Amino acid sequence: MAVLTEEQTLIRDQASAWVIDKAPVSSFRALRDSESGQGFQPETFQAMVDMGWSGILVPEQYGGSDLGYLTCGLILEQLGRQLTASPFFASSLVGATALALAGNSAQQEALLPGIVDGSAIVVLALEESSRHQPEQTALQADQEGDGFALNGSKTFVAEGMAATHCIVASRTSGEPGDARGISLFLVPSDAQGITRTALPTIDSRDHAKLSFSNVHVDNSALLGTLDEGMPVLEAVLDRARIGLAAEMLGTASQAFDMTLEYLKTRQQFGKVIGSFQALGHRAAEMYSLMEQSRSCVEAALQAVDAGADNVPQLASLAKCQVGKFLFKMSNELIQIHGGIGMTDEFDAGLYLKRARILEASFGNRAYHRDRYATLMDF
Amino acid sequence: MAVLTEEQTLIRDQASAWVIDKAPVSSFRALRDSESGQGFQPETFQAMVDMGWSGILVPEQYGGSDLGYLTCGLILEQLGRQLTASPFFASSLVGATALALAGNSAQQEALLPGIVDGSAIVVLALEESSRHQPEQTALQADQEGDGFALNGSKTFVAEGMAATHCIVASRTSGEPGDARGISLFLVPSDAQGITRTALPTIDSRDHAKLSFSNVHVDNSALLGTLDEGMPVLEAVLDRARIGLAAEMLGTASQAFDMTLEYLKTRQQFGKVIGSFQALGHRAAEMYSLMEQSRSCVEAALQAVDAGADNVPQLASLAKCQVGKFLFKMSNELIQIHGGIGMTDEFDAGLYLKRARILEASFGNRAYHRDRYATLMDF
Amino acid sequence: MTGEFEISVRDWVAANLPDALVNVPIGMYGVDSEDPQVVEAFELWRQRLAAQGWGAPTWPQEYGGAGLTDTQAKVISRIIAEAGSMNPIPYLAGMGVTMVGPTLLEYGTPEQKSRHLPGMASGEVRWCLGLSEPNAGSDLASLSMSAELDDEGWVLNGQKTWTSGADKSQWCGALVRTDRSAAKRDGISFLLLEMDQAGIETRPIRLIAGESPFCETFFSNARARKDDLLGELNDGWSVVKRLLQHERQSQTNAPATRSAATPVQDVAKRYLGTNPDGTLTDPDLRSRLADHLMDTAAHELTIARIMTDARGGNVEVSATASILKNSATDVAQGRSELLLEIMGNQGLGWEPGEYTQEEALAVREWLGGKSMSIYGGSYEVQKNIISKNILGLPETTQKG
Amino acid sequence: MTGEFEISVRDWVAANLPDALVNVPIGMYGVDSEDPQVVEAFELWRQRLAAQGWGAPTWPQEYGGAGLTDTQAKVISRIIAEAGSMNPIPYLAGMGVTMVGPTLLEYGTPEQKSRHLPGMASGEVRWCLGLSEPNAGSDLASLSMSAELDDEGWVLNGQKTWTSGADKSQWCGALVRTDRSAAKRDGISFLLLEMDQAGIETRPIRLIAGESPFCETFFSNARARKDDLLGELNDGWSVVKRLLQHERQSQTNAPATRSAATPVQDVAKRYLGTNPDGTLTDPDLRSRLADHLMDTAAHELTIARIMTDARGGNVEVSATASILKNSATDVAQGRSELLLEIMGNQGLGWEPGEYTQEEALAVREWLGGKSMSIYGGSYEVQKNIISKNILGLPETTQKG
Repeated sequence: MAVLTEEQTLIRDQASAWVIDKAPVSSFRALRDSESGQGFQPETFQAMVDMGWSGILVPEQYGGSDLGYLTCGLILEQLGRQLTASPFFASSLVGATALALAGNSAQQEALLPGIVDGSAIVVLALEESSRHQPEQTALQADQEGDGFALNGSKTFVAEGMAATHCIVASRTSGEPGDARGISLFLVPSDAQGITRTALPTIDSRDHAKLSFSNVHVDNSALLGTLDEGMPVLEAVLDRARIGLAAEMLGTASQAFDMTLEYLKTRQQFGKVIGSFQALGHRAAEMYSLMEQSRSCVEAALQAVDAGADNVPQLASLAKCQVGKFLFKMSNELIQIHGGIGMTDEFDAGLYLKRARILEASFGNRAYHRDRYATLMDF
Repeated sequence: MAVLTEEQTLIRDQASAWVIDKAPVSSFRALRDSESGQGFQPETFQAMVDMGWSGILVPEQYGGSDLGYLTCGLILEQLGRQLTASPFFASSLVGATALALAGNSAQQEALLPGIVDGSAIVVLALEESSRHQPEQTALQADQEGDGFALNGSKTFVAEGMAATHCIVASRTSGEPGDARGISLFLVPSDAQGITRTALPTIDSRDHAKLSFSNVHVDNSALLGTLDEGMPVLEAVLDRARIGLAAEMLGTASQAFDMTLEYLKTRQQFGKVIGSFQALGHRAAEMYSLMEQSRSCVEAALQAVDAGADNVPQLASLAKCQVGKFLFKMSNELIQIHGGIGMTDEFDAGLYLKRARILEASFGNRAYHRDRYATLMDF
Repeated sequence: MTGEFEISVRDWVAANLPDALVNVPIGMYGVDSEDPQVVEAFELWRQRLAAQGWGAPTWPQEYGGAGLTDTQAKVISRIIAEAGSMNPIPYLAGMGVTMVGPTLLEYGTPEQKSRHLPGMASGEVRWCLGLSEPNAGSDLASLSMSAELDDEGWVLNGQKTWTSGADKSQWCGALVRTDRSAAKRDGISFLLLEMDQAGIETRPIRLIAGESPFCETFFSNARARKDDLLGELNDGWSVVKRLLQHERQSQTNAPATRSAATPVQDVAKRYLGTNPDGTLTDPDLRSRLADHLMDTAAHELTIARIMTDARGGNVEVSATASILKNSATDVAQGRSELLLEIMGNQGLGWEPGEYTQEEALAVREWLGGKSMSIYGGSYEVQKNIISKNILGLPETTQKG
Repeated sequence: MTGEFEISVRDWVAANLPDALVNVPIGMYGVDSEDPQVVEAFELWRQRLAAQGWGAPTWPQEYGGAGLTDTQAKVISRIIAEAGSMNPIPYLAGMGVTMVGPTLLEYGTPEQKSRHLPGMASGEVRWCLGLSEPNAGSDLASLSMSAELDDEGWVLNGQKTWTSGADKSQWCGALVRTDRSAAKRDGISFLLLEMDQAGIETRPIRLIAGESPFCETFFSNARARKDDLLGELNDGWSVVKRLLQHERQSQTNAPATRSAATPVQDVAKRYLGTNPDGTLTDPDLRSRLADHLMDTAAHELTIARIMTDARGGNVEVSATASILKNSATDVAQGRSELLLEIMGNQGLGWEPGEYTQEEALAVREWLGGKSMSIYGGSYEVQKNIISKNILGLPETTQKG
């Protein structure tokens, strides 16, 4: 654990206690089994709002506490541990970050207080294909009268069904593949011409497909500069990736703890299975990966807070290294638990399924390996 | 082991007994320590010639036995086990294959009997840079009078110092990188204008750098068709790669046997170290790799003998899979032997050093992974 | 050369296999169709096979079989397959024809055989097996479910798990503890009992990949007849060892059920696209895919080599079974993980609809395939076997 | 704030460090130069340091030290380094200043201290250590070299191995068995003895990477003075435990000796070349290189985090030492293998000449680096430690 301020320590401990007490994995399981169609329990998110978490990245003038990304990451890690479902990541981090980095004061004024009090859920609508490739953005935004007409579709939009507003990456010039020519628009989810469809993903969370058919937005909906959306989008994405890495660290660490506990208690042939050297060595490898993952995540969170210029490298590093840990750990979780790990009644499957969703979000390991190499100039 | 004919079984058993008795690793060590500058002991190769091995790939009309590649591979595997140094691979396999596939009857008549009786050592001079990339051949052969003038250099030529003749891949048209425009020339090693320099490689075998300065050859030195050398060169290389894979299988299998023996006899804290489960599991992994490597090597050797059309795929497969086994096994050999494995007195280092030479010869794993993907059309 | 037997089988099948059943998939619980005509044809086919003794063709005729040899039984299977169908009775009988029946033939009394075998051979009585318990999985001998004898027979109490088909079976073969004072393996007996009684409750086990045939089964003063003890009292360990040999045998004989899958590189090209030179757009994935395909080829060539060698009498096939089990797992699980990566966010759907059938299937296979390294001797157990039995490394005081 | 002490050190160094020695590399056996002027300057520098007591600055003045604190000693090292040189005496004394000396200070008699310490502190007497034996490496307590007392002193027989610098040392600290009837650790004593005597033969050990400082050392009726027993008779195990603590301490304090290496990606670009978009021509290698660099970054960030946390009092640094030892090994060995692959057939040369200095060095480092996972607690031992001491998994009956 990084050296934390007193306030950060307090928030982390509070978050840890709260998720275990109020939003444990059993509560996520209940939500899933209820087949309510909801991606999270509104009262769970409301409690988070009440604790002030939704405002952690929002400037004080808009009602937030502006505590920064390390604090935000401490909470995400705890949420990841219990698979706590909420729009905290999608809106309180990604939405708030996009508005903070790209929004003008009118836009911030209009939406940041809502993000803080939970009345606005602002999410990013980016992906259009099965892979993460921002520069391939094709959803067309054509100038029309005093605004733009949006046509195209988005998929894999986290909290897309619950969202009140979407930040839509759109093409205003150039061709898919060009970095230039991408613009961001802030669109109410209930705008005419938007059709939302829930995606039944394996993690039973809220993911949506959105189709845009002549969706009209005013010029005032433009977030940032016309055609120059890519740099700020990348900055938003890097913060999102780092936040995801923090959540993934929590998910994988919990899987590690569950496995370690099982190794210490499960008996076979009259012995605790953790006394089998081959399993002990695998646990040691996972532990090392966990420690190294934590180092990457914390360095990345701190770099964002410090305004360091290596945030992109650290974002890819964190996503990739924690991704490696989570991939291996989620498989070990099942393997070491054996038959019980295969049952739906036990939680291992929930962690495994969530793990692959997190891996695919905002660039998988191959994506970030490539990006890291490019950033390191080779 | 593949189902062998009686003759093949006989030759394999003879080879196995002979290398252990007459050409064991201790004999290679003695050669190395003698610092004679020789890459092999002439009497060792002469014994192989006397057993008829040098003619295994040579048609009977030229004094060979034409027993085929599987038989040749059985011998190479045994040579690999004891790191037996000789031009068997470079000349009896590669040289003979090139002459058989590309030579006209005059060329075959002139050199194949010599390959069989050991008086001719015919090797391939291919590489020009630090990497295996045949189509990058740049050594220039310009038409001049009734022949060609060769200018350029070759490196990492196996048995290059001992060779009586070299098959020189040369560029007769096009640019480095073009598959077309490569021609093969048969050149006596003592031709005027050739300078040979021994390379002090880590495996203490014969590798040479050759430089060509206005080396004149007659038209009759052209092996195969002008400018169209690449297809036949690839065919020769595939047979060479498969032969190398057989040798590598032997080297890695011997490393496995040495390690297994050590696991069964070395005691620590009053126990045989092979009883430590983590080491037992690693031995099991190595054994599985060994079995799978053997399958690939044998399938590839048999495919050559059968004239199958998937020889290129199987060549890359065998080189790559055995390469993986040899890489891991040579490192495990050192690691499991601990301190003793680090000493020059013990043989582990000889196997490790030879392993990396074999890996780099005729395309490393990355090369063949790429090639396999290309051959599989993706 | 086609023998007389083969010709007679072919004639019989031609005459008796209903047309409505040709090329209709048949599953564990019967024909996969709601069409009354097909359902009727299926029942007719079952009756005809049973009457012929071909539900369990190698069993004696007096117990519902046909007294044929293994080779003849294989001819029947092959010819029915060529005609576009299969013998559904081993499926319908659950663990009856494949496992309980053969064991009964060896250990049963004449009375037990007459009473139980015909129902299996006709496919009318489905059997399950109660072996594993929550705390006795790999280590079966530590089971604790009890059976005690009273005036009316056996009284059973305890819990079984991973009981495949327990909720759909009429009978069960159960391993129970009948002497708590004896050493672990010495106080165990094997009982046969009816499932349809008040003292038994079954609860299907849902797996991470969704529904499964497995159940948890609870016994609360459940009953078995006194004479339904199979084998000697407290000698159930011998019975179950033999039974498990029949299980391995039936696994070896089982036809491969998964249809030849689409080459993963074709899926990759479809999802990712290719560069002008034909290579995949993602070079990182391309390398790993090549690696995977080479591992797959090495695995398949090893199977081929072992089969060739076995015919040549060179090796004992069983010595390599552990290697192949693990490499089969590596290949299958590796393929699934690659498929998911290739499909990206489309490879994360729980149901078709917004996802294609291919995508949803890839996800289910990925999840289901995690069991390959767990069931039938875990990945770790196979490595122990290689290390001890094949390599001859000394037994440790540890197992795992 | 620069203290008075620091100023005085700076003045002394400015006045006493010979110009001819500035920025000249100094190795284990002295200055790496044949230039008589440099050699003379080196000897002068040694004498001046010794006279000042700075060869072993924390030792008492009466034994050749300067009676300074650890902090002051570090100031001296730093200032000499800033001036472009170093204190060569700990190198010249072999295991004297770093290991034997500190142990002598604790366990030695006043007579032993007076006799042995000044020679170490002046760098005039080189010491080696005879600990490991061919059958007592990781398991040191099973050593068998014997020492028996006769009228003239100790008579030593047996063999030591991995004795670093034995062939160049004047004195040796040796662990010997003095009571065969006692339990393993209880019959061991620690003796000091002269190396230049008839009964001792040293044979340098050649390693796979070439020459090494290690020797095999044979003792055949070798002798030690009766009063050169360090510590109590048969209590050598306590002495050596303390000695090994000093070893770990000195390893922690040792300055990093390897100069900052060329980034491996720069080497790759040089050897392989790049595409027009700046990416390496070999995409397969590029992916693995990125992986390696990320593992390296994760390792380095972990060191940084642990140091920060240690300052904040959050963790015990020692708990993470095993993790870092193994990840350091992974990073270094991984880098070496990549370098070899990058250099291709140029990365396989034993000597410069036809190969560049850089290439030959890469090969030697690759070979030498294999020891990282063997010495100082093998890779496997570190995993055992993590599993037992950090994760609290139960001790097994096995060690490895």
